[in-house]
Amino acid sequence: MDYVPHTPEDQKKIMETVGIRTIDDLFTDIPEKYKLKNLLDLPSALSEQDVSALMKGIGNRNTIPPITLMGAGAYYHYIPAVVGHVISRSEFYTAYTPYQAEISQGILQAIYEYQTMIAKLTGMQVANASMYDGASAMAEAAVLAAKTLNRTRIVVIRSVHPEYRQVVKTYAWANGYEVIETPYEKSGRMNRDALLEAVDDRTAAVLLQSPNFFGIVEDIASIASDVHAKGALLVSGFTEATSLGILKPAGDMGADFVVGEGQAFGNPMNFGGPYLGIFAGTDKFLRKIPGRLAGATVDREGKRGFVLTLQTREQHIRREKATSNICSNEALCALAAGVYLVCLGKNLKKLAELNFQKAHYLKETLSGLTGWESVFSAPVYNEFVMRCPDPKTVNQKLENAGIIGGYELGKDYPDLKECLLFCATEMMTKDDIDRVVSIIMGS
Amino acid sequence: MDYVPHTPEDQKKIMETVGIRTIDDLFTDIPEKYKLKNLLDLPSALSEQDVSALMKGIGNRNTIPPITLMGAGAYYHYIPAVVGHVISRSEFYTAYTPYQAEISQGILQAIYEYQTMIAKLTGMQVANASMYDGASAMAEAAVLAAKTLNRTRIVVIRSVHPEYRQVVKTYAWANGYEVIETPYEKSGRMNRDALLEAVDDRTAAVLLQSPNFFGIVEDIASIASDVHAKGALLVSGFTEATSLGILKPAGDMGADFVVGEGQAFGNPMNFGGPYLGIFAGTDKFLRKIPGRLAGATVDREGKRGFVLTLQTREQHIRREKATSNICSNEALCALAAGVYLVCLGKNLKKLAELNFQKAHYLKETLSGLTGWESVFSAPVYNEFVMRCPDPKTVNQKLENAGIIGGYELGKDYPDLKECLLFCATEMMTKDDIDRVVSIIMGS
Amino acid sequence: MELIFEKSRPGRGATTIPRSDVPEVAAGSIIDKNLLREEVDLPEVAEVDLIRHYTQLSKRNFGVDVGFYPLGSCTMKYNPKINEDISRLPGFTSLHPYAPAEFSQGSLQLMYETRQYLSEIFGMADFALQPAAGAHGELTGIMVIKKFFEKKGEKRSQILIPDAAHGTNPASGALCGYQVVTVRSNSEGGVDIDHLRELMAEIVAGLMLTNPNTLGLFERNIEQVAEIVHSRGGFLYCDGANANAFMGKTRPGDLGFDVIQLNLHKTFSTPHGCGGPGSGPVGVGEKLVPHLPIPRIVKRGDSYDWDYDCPDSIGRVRAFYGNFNVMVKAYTYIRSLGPDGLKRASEIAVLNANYVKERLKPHYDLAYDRVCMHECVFSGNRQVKESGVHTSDIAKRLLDYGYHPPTIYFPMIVPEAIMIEPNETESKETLDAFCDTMIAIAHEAKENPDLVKSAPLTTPVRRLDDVKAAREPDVCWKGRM
Amino acid sequence: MELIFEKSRPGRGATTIPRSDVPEVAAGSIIDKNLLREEVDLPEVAEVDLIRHYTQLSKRNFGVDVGFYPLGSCTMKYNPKINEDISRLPGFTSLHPYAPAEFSQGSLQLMYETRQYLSEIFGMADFALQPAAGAHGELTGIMVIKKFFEKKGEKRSQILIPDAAHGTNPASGALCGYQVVTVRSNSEGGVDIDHLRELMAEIVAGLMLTNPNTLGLFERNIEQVAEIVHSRGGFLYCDGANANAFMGKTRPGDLGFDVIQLNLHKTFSTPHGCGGPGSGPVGVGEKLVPHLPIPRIVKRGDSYDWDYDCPDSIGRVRAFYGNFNVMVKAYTYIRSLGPDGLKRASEIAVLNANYVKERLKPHYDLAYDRVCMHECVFSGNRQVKESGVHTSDIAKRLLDYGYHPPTIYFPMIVPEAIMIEPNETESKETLDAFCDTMIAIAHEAKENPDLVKSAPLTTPVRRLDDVKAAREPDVCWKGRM
Ligand SMILES: Cc1ncc(COP(=O)(O)O)c(C=O)c1O
Ligand SMILES: Cc1ncc(COP(=O)(O)O)c(C=O)c1O
Repeated sequence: MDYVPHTPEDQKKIMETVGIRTIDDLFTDIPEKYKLKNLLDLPSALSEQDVSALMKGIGNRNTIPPITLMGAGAYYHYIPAVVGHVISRSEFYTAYTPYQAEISQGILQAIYEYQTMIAKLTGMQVANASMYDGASAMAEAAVLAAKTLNRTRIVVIRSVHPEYRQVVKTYAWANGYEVIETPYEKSGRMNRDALLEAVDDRTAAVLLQSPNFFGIVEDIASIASDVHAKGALLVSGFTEATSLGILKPAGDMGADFVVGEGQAFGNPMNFGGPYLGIFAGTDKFLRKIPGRLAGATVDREGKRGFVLTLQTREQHIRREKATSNICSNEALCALAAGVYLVCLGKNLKKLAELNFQKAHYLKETLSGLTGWESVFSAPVYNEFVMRCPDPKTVNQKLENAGIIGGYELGKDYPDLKECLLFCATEMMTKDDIDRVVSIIMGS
Repeated sequence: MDYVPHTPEDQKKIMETVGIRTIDDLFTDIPEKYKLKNLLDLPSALSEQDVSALMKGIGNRNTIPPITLMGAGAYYHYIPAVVGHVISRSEFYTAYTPYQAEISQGILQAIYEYQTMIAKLTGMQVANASMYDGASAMAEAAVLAAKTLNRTRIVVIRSVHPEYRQVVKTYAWANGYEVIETPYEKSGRMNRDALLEAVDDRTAAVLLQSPNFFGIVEDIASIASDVHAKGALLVSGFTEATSLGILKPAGDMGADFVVGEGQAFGNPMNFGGPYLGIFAGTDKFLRKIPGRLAGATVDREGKRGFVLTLQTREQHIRREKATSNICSNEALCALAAGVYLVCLGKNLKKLAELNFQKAHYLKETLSGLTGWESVFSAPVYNEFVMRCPDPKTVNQKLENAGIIGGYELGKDYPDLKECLLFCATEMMTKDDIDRVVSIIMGS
Repeated sequence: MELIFEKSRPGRGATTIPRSDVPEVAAGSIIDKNLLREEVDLPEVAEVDLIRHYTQLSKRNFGVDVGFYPLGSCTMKYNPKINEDISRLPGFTSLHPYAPAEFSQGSLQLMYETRQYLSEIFGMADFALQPAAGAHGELTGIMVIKKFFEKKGEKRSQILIPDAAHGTNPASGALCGYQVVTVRSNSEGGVDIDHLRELMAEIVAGLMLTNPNTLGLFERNIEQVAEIVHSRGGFLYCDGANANAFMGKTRPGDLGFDVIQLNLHKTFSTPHGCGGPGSGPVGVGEKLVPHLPIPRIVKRGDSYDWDYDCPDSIGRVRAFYGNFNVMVKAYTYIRSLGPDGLKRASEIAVLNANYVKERLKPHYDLAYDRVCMHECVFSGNRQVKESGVHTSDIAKRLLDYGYHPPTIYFPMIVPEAIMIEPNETESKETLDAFCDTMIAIAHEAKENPDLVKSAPLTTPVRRLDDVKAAREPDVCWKGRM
Repeated sequence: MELIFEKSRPGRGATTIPRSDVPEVAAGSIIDKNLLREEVDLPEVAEVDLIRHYTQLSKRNFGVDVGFYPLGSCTMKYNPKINEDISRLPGFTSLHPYAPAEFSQGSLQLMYETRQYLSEIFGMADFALQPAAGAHGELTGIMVIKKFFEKKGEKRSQILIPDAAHGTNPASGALCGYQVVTVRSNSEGGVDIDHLRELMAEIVAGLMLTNPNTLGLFERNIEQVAEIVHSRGGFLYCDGANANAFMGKTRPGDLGFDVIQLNLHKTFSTPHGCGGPGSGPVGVGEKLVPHLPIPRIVKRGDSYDWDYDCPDSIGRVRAFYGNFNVMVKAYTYIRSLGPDGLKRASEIAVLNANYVKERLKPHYDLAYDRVCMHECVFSGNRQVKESGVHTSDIAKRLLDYGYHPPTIYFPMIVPEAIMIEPNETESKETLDAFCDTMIAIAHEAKENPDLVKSAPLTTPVRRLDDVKAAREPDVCWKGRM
């Protein structure tokens, strides 16, 4: 099934107007020897019915678990029905970036509202229309800091998501910046002294997450002033967006940028993407912040309307001088996040509390198992680290029951062999937890 | 979760304006002793997340078979993706009957287009906006015939769907009409002589289906003139709407009405409903036909537009003199059918041919099994009747494999004990058929 | 806008049919050629043309999701999205109605429990879910009554219906072979008791009463009415289209109703899909249960099955079991709201109607000045007298302000009727904005009647010519593709 | 239209949170109070308000499903609905990225085969699917080149980019620490070979070439270009945003390109969602494969697994594996069209662009008068000279006729550029109607320039003030709810 509407007559007429006898007359600019003589070696075309059967078959090769104990950067949450209904409006999902504002007021206003809600949640004055994901958002914040301050050093705490640190390193390497990792302390929180020691006058930014990769809530305020004193910027991330429902906004604690993964706001896990990078900053950076910004203005009759604004920041105007190269972002995911936040409203706090409670009940229950112990003493949101006998077997047992177990920290943290990172959201019932326990105990 | 937006303040203000102190001041017309003192005895309210989990659980108590050999009035067809996308447009599915034409041009034009396509497929000049289902459509045609001709007898061939005949009898009984059933002959086709014998000057209508319940294609033309000669009307139904893709329209063979079930046109099986009754007739009955009719007209500026028309036929004007009491119909199902027909276009014929081929291959294969034989000699579309040893066991075996077997004709046709009615559509693959055979042969 | 036929081009298509994996047999080799058709005369368009066509059509349509829809008697409350999603689960959509009971326990449970919930909410002995819409339910309900008398060997030939009744009531009565006799309404919009007493004879099968009636008024003399009908051996039938007025407040069964039909697509918030599918369950009292349509669902232990053995049933009113997928939405709705939610829904529906009534009273003639239930009925008489502006003009003018108009010219006993049903799902701001608009239009009618008469001005088409449509009917396109 | 915040009312809500079935612990009892927030300052609206808000917003938005969208360089072809449905299957949406490989065989197979298909279509050794969009793919591709030289211990500090290139090219080069050097275009819109030869030194990592370029022209001297770049040990990078021009006709890998990034949301018909999600796979030749991002999918027998052991990889450019759900749509698309379908798509995309070019040539200045590929570029110069009507005015005027305008003022080397990409999914009638409209506007510009300058007249808002937006930035609502 190709989607070409032309009938043979249409094609004939068109070719006459164009003045060609064969289609290949249009491809004469291609050096003869590079013209493909044969069809590409691909499976042959399928009817819609056949492709639908094929794809369902592939989808069925995946196992969707009844219970997921895995968080670690992607979170299993209930998505209210309204979210799917809104983003399925084809005026939204079949549109391009809103370059033509007068026929794009829908998405422009929706993004303006999204930016506003993100700013409120993060305690910032500015939020953009989204980045690719949480990790690249953090990396871009680091690069932005280095470029604006003309500094070359990035300090990142090891309790930041391992993949986020990898992305930061890749971006830093490409720009010739140096990345220094500083340790967390026994409690699981950042090691304040080690961190501040690492921050010097070459340091552009300090990167952390709260909750961090271990689910632990950091005391951001405790370092903000010292970091600023060294002239560096504080980039505060988070693992789990719903934590913004109960945690004090990083913006209120001295962060210059708040970056993080917004998937938990109404986007399915999608095997890792598409997600959306949340990027917010203080007023100071309004004209530096990467990515799209929807802004309010008026039309010729003084009526309020919205446009993409401050585009002189961006690559299509600034070209090599732009701080970022981002063009397309994750608009539809941001729309979903916006709808989610409007739907939850003040209930986002209740939802966060529920996540907190489920996780703490799971933590307590697992701590009760012989040989199991909670590794860190610092308070957590909806994830936590457990040391247990033979984590691999634990996960294997759960896997055999069709359940996704915890994240094996050993591969990223040699000091955390025998440790699993667990997550519980509002989707986990008490029965699920009991079931998990009995599976773990069973031989 | 109730869906009431009022805040306590809203409610207070509203009650002030209305001039009441308690809500119950509004219910004083209800005799005191009949006012409910306690809450209704129902399960308590659920959050969206909880109700979603509950309903998924109930849905999972159903078993969706990989293979279905059952037709018998409801058909398993591929539904092109576009159908779901169109009927999910909320401007369509959250609207009421288009009483206000100027803001309902969307559905009115879509229905006008649907009516046109149904008329073309059935060979009629008029089709309505849909009836409840195929069975009630046939019953209403019979009643309409009786009322217009002032006759009291309905003749129906026993090869019409048993449930359709039951509905006809119920409607006839309520109106004091007599229903006479006439036999089919050995070939499975109508017994022409017996039929014509039953038709007398009290006979309002002759009801048949082609394909009939046994999947057999009837020769409608062969009785039309004789039926008309007796002053009766010929109501031609069909079991399987996709058969209209290859069969000669009943309208071209002398039928006065064509009625049938339109589910096969883009509507899922839905455990029996909602479906749509197709109702078409000759010009003569334009002002008698039951149900909604969308018609073309012009607006004040001469621009083409559409309205519900000829409403003087209907209950809300005619009241007890209306030929039918139908008000709401199955508009959204008719919209789906319309989209389906536009999507299939001339390919509807190819699709029908594919159904024909699958069914005939299944028929041949089954005929090859020892002890199995095809019961009727007359040509069929995509359903056919097989006599086999112990049909119940055959179905049980298939059921054990999660497959829905054939329709057990014994319960409706004492003469067809040991007989199963099978159906194959484009959804059945050769592999499915092989699998079915091996299951039947296996012990 | 062009018709899809006008967009058709020979050779285009929006789909391709799979290649056959079985031996090709030509239909002509098996079916007599003269029973086969040449080709199908359907449009040929590409998928993109199809999608743009229907997307454009949808933009010329108004639904509850687009704006306020106070269409009286139709209970156009908001349709929760979760109900849509649930009803689209393959587990509910993809099952064949003749699937063995073992395969359909989920569907059977849902239908069984829906019957139980409805019986509790309306105080009836049992419900049948087969009818596809309200009118279908009426027909079924009257048939049940007819069957009862037939079994008893009683001949009753008449059915009583108030003059305010919806057209489907007399039509349904007539379609059951009953002679329809009209009962007058009294000065306060209720049943004229004396007239009822006079008409209610032994040849009368019963009274079809809408309660609250089509004026949005609760029948104050319901006890007397029931007493009169029952004393002559008749049945009291309730058109339950207005059930949104009293859930959790009172129960028709307790009030003396013997039969009730519901409109799930109204009271239970299943979207109406431009005119359907609906669902019209019928509830009855003990002694009528044996006459309900077949089949019935029975529960044995934890599992459910079909029972076709109901000798006294009226039989069937349609194939299969009813509009199952609509029931899925209604069931989800009932489970979401629970007993307090349903009660609050009715309370606020009534409160909102009285609010609109109070706010508009000074500007339009109120048909009956008393507490109303879920809807209120005005008359456009004043506007007609003052400025020749008719109710239809007011309705069309509302279109320019982005509203779906109320129901108009019904009930027929109110001249120039304007029947407003705001529903419980609408906020105070929405109600206020609508009332302000109605008031503004009342002023426009005075100051600039021609403006109102020329409405709508902003819709894709201007006012359409109904007369031409009926005089020169064009219900099927005659052109060539 | 009101903001959602302006519709908010204290106490309203569109959802309820389930009751907890585990012991209630107050967060405050565990997390220090000063790390907790008071409450969240989010809007409070009912579900119906939410749905109407976004439904109304959607009505003020224009997508491919609404109409013709010839936005140059963006390949806004029709997005088949089956791809949407498939991508929404729970099997694809509901899996955690860290699910064990045993659980994710379907996803892994799909990604593995997508890599294979793309490698075949574009003639590359392998593809990486991690980048989230085209620009992200550019960045990744340049990083891969940088890593190659680093491993070889070569210092190369510059990257060459033609003046016609898209802004993301220089930005991506710069973000990889390269000094961006601009190559001139020649008189026929291709690379100025002499200038390239002059610039292409040993300190140059490579040339980022868009082919067909942003003028819609195929680089005739591609062999020379490749020869020059390669002879100095540089890499030839292909910005594949315009890949819709040559599928099945030629392959970048064969033409000498060492790296290519694709935009699945363009060439492979995944909808662009108002600006994303996209997907920007990167394909490379043999010797660059070791440097692609981690992890890689490996196939062992019939099963798939992750390989994290890639010592020479650049590492990661994002978390997890890329925009998987977008790949699902692209995969479905490739399987639907097959090799002949993809070829026909490119052929007709090119044919349609040349048709529009021929029809508009008499009325607008054609930037380069030669056979174009999938898009054609005009200049509004003539209109500016004749009547002071600018390209932006023409674009806004198109809005009144119901079209999405072409890309304008890009590429920058064409003054007043109008870049039209019709795509293969549009019918002749659609192309003709659009051309007729463009011609009509050309006449309007002559006869009634003020009309064109005052456009749009029919949109929900008139022309918006970009300057004010930038001068007095308001990107977050400051009001109180
Ligand atoms: C009072 C009343 N009764 C019955 C009906 C008929 O219901 P349905 O349209 O579902 O057949 C209606 C519908 O408008 C109604 O308002
Ligand atoms: C030629 C060209 N290259 C690169 C890009 C960037 O692609 P994306 O927006 O997916 O990052 C674009 C997008 O417009 C483009 O047109």
